Formats: sequence, structure tokens, C-alpha cells
Amino acid sequence: MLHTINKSPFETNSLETCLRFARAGHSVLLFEDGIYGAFKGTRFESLITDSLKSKNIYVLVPDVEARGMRTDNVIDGIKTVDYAGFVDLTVDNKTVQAWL
Amino acid sequence: MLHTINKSPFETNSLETCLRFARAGHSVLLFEDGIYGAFKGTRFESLITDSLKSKNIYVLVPDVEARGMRTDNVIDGIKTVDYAGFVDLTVDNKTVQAWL
Amino acid sequence: MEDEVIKKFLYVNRKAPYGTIYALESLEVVLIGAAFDQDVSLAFIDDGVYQLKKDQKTSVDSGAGMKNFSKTYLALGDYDVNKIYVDKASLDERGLTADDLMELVYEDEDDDYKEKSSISIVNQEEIAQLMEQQDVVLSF
Amino acid sequence: MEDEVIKKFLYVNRKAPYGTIYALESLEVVLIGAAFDQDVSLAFIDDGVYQLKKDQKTSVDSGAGMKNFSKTYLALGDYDVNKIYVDKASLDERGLTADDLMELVYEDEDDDYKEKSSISIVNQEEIAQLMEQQDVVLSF
Amino acid sequence: MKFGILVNEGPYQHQSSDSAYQFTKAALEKGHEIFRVFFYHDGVNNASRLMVPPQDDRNIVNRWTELGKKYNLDLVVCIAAAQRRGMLDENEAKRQGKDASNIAEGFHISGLGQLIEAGIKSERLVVFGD
Amino acid sequence: MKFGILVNEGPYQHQSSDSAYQFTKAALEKGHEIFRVFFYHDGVNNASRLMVPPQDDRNIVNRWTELGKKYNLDLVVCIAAAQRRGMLDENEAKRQGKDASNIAEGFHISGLGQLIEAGIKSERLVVFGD
Repeated sequence: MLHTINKSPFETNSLETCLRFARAGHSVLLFEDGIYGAFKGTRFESLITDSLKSKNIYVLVPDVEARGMRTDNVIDGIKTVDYAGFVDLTVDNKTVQAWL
Repeated sequence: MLHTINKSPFETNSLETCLRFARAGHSVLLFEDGIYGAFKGTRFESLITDSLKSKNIYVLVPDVEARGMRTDNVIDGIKTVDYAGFVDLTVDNKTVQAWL
Repeated sequence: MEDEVIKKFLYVNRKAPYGTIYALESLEVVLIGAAFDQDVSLAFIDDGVYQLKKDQKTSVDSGAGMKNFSKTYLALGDYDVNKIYVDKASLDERGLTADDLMELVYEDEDDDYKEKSSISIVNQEEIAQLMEQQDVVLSF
Repeated sequence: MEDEVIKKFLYVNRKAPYGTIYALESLEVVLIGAAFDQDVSLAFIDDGVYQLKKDQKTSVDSGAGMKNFSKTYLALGDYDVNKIYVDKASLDERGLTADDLMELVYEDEDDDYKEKSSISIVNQEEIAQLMEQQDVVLSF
Repeated sequence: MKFGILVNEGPYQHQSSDSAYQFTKAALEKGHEIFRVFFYHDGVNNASRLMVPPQDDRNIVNRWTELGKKYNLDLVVCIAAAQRRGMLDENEAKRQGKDASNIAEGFHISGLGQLIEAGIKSERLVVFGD
Repeated sequence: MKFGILVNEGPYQHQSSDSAYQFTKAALEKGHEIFRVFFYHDGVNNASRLMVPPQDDRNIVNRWTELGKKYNLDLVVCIAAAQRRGMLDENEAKRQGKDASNIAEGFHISGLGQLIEAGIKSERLVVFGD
């Protein structure tokens, strides 16, 4: 199952709620303002690091770059994808749930 | 100074940020989905109760009633207003700041 | 026959009513969708639980001046939409209990048309399982 | 003369760029407003601090496919918009420092046109005071 | 007292559009003056005369038009925000080579300077947004 | 693989509208099939042919129209959501007694059943919203 997050975790509770319901083995894609959850040194780093133990987390590179954030500052274990990779994720997972 | 909050504190950080910057003697109006911060028994009750020691907090009754919430369950110290009362608040305060 | 495909549809509602239109327009999808004989469930999480709050009072001509659409939830049972899951943790942090919600019921045709509650208040793990079983998840 | 009224305008920016248009359209107001000779300040709080992140890379034809409008912030100094306040706590919880922000500068005509930074990184109390001094607060 | 009103969200999707209307109406009924209502961002979509809401729902554009007529309101739609989103009056449609316009009676299109002016000339500016 | 796409937000205001486009384009370029793109809520505003974005910005409606033409896409605008918000095609405009329409070439207006059908007939339904 693929969960998508397009909101900043600093602004709304979407990421936190998503991670409360996502199960081990699930995948989570951070895109749009959701990418702000993907970086080292933020208030959400430990939440993400914990989640990486049981879940796959991805971040959309074009949205990272648009915002001037650095892919080399992404938390270790998060994988980077482009739009084609986003499409692949939706193919590889039977269901896609958007946490709006 | 009047601060207005139209977002649910459960969904976004607007109320928390507002209360971080609002100073003693200021007024805060909760309306639209912001009214959900006004009730007893919620996770935000103590934040509101603390804020009431130095600030005036108001809640817009039509928005409370639309949502089926009960004015008699509003936290003690919060004052209720209608749209006319909202207008009065903007008259009584030199500046109005919307925390969108 | 293609018409006979039955998929599991889950509607995930996480937004409060009235502040935005998502609750109302989501409900319009559910009602139309009911005609398609799919396996439909609704989940109410976070501020979505407020959609089911009873005693909503507003009309076009008074109060907030918005249409009161809450009675439509009461009709869901007649459309065979009777699997409504409410996240307990979301109720708890809002100081709400089952008593604060509208009574949504349906007649169970497999049990002599007894009237039963459509609402199940469930924990995180049950909702997580529910989500995992779906074919289509519509979020509003 | 009515034309000579000078009011204190504060633009409060709390939203990240690109996810929504508020950052871009707020900046358009600031630029137009600069022609009115008012006393203008900008505050960047919460995700608003991301608006000033340097190295934003996108174009209509590549990446996210959105126009890169970040260079417009660099022009603010030329429009005499040089009081830009950034909330330190917001930077801190995002793991950002002054070095992550664009260098916004202006030429100080009262000091031999020396180039100075427009950005002040300030604490909560300073922003609270700033807000209290305003005549008009525009939030986006 | 003299008010300026800024409306940042479109009709039906966000209550901001309703709240702005209810506030404006309440202020007028209390005898205050509305210097201008300025529609910005998706707020420009409140001005569409093509809206056909369900019979049992409020008609957001008509409500503004009627309030505008009753109190002679200055309802201004931001030109830059409107162009992006496909809100045009007849002149703009002609100028842009478009075959239709959709701005309702009582609204007019103008620049962002009108918002700044509302901030300067009004004693209070109240913002309704998301 | 066969995809359904749901677009819940309008042009320019929210990136959802852009993300939906970029995703759809990427899926098509990888050889996948798009069963339908369904525009709901403010998403219906993506279909306005009256948009005049700044020269240096993307043209959201044209981008959809061109992608639609190239891949013969079924771009469906929800009728109920569209009526509320003032999005009409010529037939609807006539039926509602309105003097103009604003839906662009390549889009067509239909009911919510088309969204459910997209859920049934597609192997994946991907939602872009706020």
C-alpha cells in the first residue's frame, strides 16, 4: 500500500496521522509541501527515522529542488524518486491512499 | 489587537502559533473551524485555559451551532459573540490579524 | 460480465464540515456511488469525526448562512451504506463520545430487517486493517 | 493632505512556496504596495521561512513545472522593502539557519549607500512587538 | 467606522467566502462603512455570474451583488489573480482575445493598488482566507 | 496499467493541480493508460478556457488540453461541482439560461458516476487534493 503526503508536517497533521495508520511494509511518498518532512535536523526527524524501521519512505526530487532543499540532506534511508518513480510506486502498490 | 483563527487546532498549527505571538491584553476570536478549540475536554483545553489568564478569547456562535457544538460546553472564560459582536471586536481593537 | 465487478471502496473523511466543502461533496460521491453496488465503507478520522456530530444547526437564511447537509448522513442506511468506521482516538482527543454522534442506522435484511447501528467506533489497528483491504481509497 | 498618510503595513507569511500560490501572490502585493510609500515590514513565520530558502530550482519546462519566482525576493531591496523579519524558532525547528536563506540586501541611503542585509532573525517577543505596532496586517 | 475587506478564497470550497459576506453584512447593518471589498487569490471566483448552485443552497455571487446594490459597495476583483484563473469582464475578454466573459454585475476588475489603497483609507482591514 | 486520476483543487492556487498533470504525463510517457481524469471540487476550475496566465508562467488549461489531444484523454468535469462554481459548457449554459460558457476544448461535463466508474474500471485511482 502506498500513502501519499502533500502537506508540510509543520503546518498540518497529515503526516502524523498517516504514520499512525500505515502498517509495516507500507510505502509513504512525500511530495509537494510534504517534502519538508524528509530532512535531517528538523523537529520531525526522529518520527521519520523511527518509521523507516518498518516502512519505505520516498521523496519526490522535483518538489525538493523547487523549494531549494538539498537531496544530500535527506534523512538516511529515504529514497528519492522523480515523477516516473512516483508512477512506478503506484504500480507496485495495489492501493494508493492520499492523506490530504 | 484582535487575532482571528479560522482553522481547527487539530488540523493546523494556526492557533498554537497565534498564541505564541499574541500578547497580554490581546483578544483572540475563534470562528469557522477555529471554534473547535473552544470546548471543554479536548486536547487543547489547557492551552486555552492558560491563555485566558492574560488574553480575551471569543468564539463565534453561528459557527458553533452550525457544527452541532454546544455553547454550554465552551471553556469557562471564553465569551460568545455573533457576527455583530465580531464587528464590534474589530472596532474595539486597532489592528486585526488573521492567522490563516 | 464487467458490470459484476465488485470492488472495495473506502471513503476517508478527515475534514470538519462547513469550514470547507469537502465533507458535503464527499457525501455526494458516496450517494451516487451507492447506485453502483460496490462494497462501500466510510472512515472518519481526525476532524472528519465532526462531520457526524449531532444537532448541526444552520440554514441558508440564518446562522452561518450555509445549507445544513447533516441530515443526508441519516439517509446512508437506506442506500445500503452501513459500514461506517469512526476512529476512537480522534473522538477521544476532541472530548467526544458515541453519544455526540448522529444515530446512523440501517435495516439488516439478513436478520429480519432489524434496525442496527451503522457506526462502529474502532481503534487504530482496525482502521489500518480496513485500509489495507481496499481496492479504491477516495480521500476528501 | 490625504496622500501623505503613512501607515505601517505588515505582511505576514506563514505558508511554504509552490505548494500553494499564497507566497507568490503575496509578493505581488508587496511589490505593488512599494509604490505607495508606506512603512512596510515583512514577517516570515512557520513554513513562511521556506519562502526565503536559497537555491530554489524549478521552471515551467522542467522539474515541478512551476515558475521559479524566488528571484523576486532579491529585488525587494530596490523597492525600499528592507525590513524583513524571520522568526528564529521557526528556523530552528526546521533545522535551518541564516546561511540557508537568500541574501536579501539594500543600499542604505542614510549611510553612504552601504549595502546592508534586509533580513533580521528575531525572537518571538520582537515579532510580537512588531505586530502590535502595525496599522494594517495582511496575512497570506 | 470605515472597513476594508479582503477575500482570499473562492465560493463554496472554503467558508472564508461566506464569513466575509456575513461580516460585511453585519458591519453595514450596524451602520459602518465598507470602503471596499477586494477579491484576491481564488477569491476572484466569487464574482462569476455563471454560478448555478443547487436551489436549496445560498447563491454566493447573487448575495454579493445584492448587498453591493443595496449599500453601493465597491466590489473589486484583482486583475492579475483573475486573469490566471479565467475571470474576465467584457473589456478584458476583448483585450485578451477571449470569446466570453464571466464577471457578474456589480463587480469590477482593477489592480492590486486598490487593495493597498483600501489598507490606507480604511480604519480597519479584515482578511478572510484559508 | 490503467489509471484513474482525481483532481480536487483549482489551477495555480494549489500545486495539486500541477502534480496531477505531471503524474498523468509521466504515466502516459511510461506507456500506461489513463482511463479518465476526473475534475472535482475546485478542480473543475482547471477546465476554464478563459485563463490568461502571465506569459512567463505555465498555462494550466492548455497543458491539459494538449495532453488530452495527444493521448486522447477522457477529461471529465463534475457537473454538480461545476455548476456551483460557474463552470459551464455551451449546452449547460443554454439549459441554465446563462449568456456565456467557459469550458475549454477537450473537457466534457458529466456526473459523479463517472468518478465511481473510474474507480471500478481503473487498476489504480490516484487522488490529488488539498
